[in-house]
Amino acid sequence: MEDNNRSKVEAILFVAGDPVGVPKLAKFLKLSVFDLNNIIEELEEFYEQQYSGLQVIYKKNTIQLVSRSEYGELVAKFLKKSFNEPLSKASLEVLSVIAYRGPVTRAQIEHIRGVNCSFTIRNLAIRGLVDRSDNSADSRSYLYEASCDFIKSIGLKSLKDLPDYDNLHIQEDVIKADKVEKKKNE
Amino acid sequence: MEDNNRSKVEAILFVAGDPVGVPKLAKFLKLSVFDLNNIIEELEEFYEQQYSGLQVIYKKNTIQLVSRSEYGELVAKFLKKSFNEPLSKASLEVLSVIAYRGPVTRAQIEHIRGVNCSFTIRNLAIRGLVDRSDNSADSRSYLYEASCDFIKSIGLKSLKDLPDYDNLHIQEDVIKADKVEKKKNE
Amino acid sequence: MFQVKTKQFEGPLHLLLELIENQKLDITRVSLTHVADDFLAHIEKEKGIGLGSLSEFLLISSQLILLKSKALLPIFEFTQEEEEDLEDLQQRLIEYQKFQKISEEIGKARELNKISFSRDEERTFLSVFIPQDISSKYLNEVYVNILQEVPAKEDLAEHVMEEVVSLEEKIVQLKDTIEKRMKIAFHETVEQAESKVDVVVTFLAMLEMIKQRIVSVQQSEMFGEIIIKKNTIKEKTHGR
Repeated sequence: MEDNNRSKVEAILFVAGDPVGVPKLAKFLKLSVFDLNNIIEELEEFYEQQYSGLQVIYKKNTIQLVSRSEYGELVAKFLKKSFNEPLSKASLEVLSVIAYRGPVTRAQIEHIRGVNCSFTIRNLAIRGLVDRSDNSADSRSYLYEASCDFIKSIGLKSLKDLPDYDNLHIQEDVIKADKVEKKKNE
Repeated sequence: MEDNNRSKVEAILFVAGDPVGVPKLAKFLKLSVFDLNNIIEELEEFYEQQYSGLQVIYKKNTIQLVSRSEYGELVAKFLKKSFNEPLSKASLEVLSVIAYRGPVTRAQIEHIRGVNCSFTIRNLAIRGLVDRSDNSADSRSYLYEASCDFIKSIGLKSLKDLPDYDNLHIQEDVIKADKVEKKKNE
Repeated sequence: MFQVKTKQFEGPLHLLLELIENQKLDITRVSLTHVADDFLAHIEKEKGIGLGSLSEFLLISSQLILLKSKALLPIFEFTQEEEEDLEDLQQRLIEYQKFQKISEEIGKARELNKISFSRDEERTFLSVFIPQDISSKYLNEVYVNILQEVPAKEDLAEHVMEEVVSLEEKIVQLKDTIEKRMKIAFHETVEQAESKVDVVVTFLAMLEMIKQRIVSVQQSEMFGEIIIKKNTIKEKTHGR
């Protein structure tokens, strides 16, 4: 029965193609989120043990079925898609701040780098490496976080697999940056 | 080594989506057709033994990865449910840009919104709200415009009946400093 | 003095960090004081500092000048706000250093091309999924809102370029004023200032003129008025 669920989940993720919300899928399959998470974990283990051509990636509350990252160059060649384009030093810095500290505002990013970043952020957003969302705390600014495409571009399972994530994720400076932002707006 | 080939084939069939010619794939993987056929057979057996959510189908000289046929109904139900959900804010924004500015390229839409829109555009196309056509000016990109079904669904005879259409449609270069007040800090 | 390369720095923190790292120092107040001169020298020489970030450079300069003042005048006490700002600067540098290092790793990870791909084939359905809640009026509102948020062709840099007077210009201006009046109070020189940055530029210009021994300054009490005097004979550069 559980095996059945594993393959049901696999079939749905396969057909959906895009990221699927875990709560939404749980509701659809009439399972608790807890049970569904166990099934997804089982699917992951299965892929790992069998050295499957597929893998699962997580972002927030969504999961997506993707091709195994080890075959990145092979698959890119088959699809005639380009490999990762090189990014400038500035872009990489902004991308890193967003990946580790996201969701962050532009002011928070600029507080760390000490320089205006609006164009770099816009470029990253247009390239699809960064997602933008409304900031419920301040309607005049946006929140930025790393996208699924970013996770896929370096073959991770989730942002939590970034090197030294737990350490760098902690946001000591956020309160200070908010202060700075307020000063600017005064 | 053979296992490796099995998962390579799986990864490629996964991303390809469409049926893939066996001779073409053999050539790409630098394998004989005979060997490739053995690998595909292995993949099929593997799916059967593991009761996978996926299966391989042959048609003439092509193979394709699809969801397990037992789950056909389940999967169709899931997709239908997903596409009947209300549009997200992002989708709505892209739809409005396409309605007013269409025919428009993806790059133009992204330039206006400042974020990557490929996922959103695809979603609108799948829902049948947006039509895609070849771009005679650039063979590598497509042009998007609102579909007839969508125009009818909002009670219009033609896009020209959209409020302030003439004004909003023409804007040669949308990025005109004088036309735009900056609302957000972006 | 550390010879500054003629490269473009991505903002003042980048320059500051590089100066500190070049001397293999940790990020402390002492090391910030240590590299302050190099930092200021770089700003004076470097005409290629992106004008867009000039104001950021100048604000950091003013903090470094503060640190130098403290080193020269031990009785000089920081206000609580200055104390917090300095603490903040140090914290930002530490953070920035971490992210510089990690961003190199991310860059290397990207070069490996270990890319996962999703299935994004185009699908078409026989039926159309029309959302219920859209009217043409609503569509119009959404589009007009988007247009308002499109960034103007500007760059902030262009505004800054118009507004900020360059250090050199300011020195010429200040020299002029002093020639005419021989003695001037600092606050008078900044009466026309339109922004904090302008004040900082004037202050930097004054420091530069002290160094070039064109002027000397006097301040009789802490936070008291700074009197700038034109030097008639060569004398010591620092005022008491």
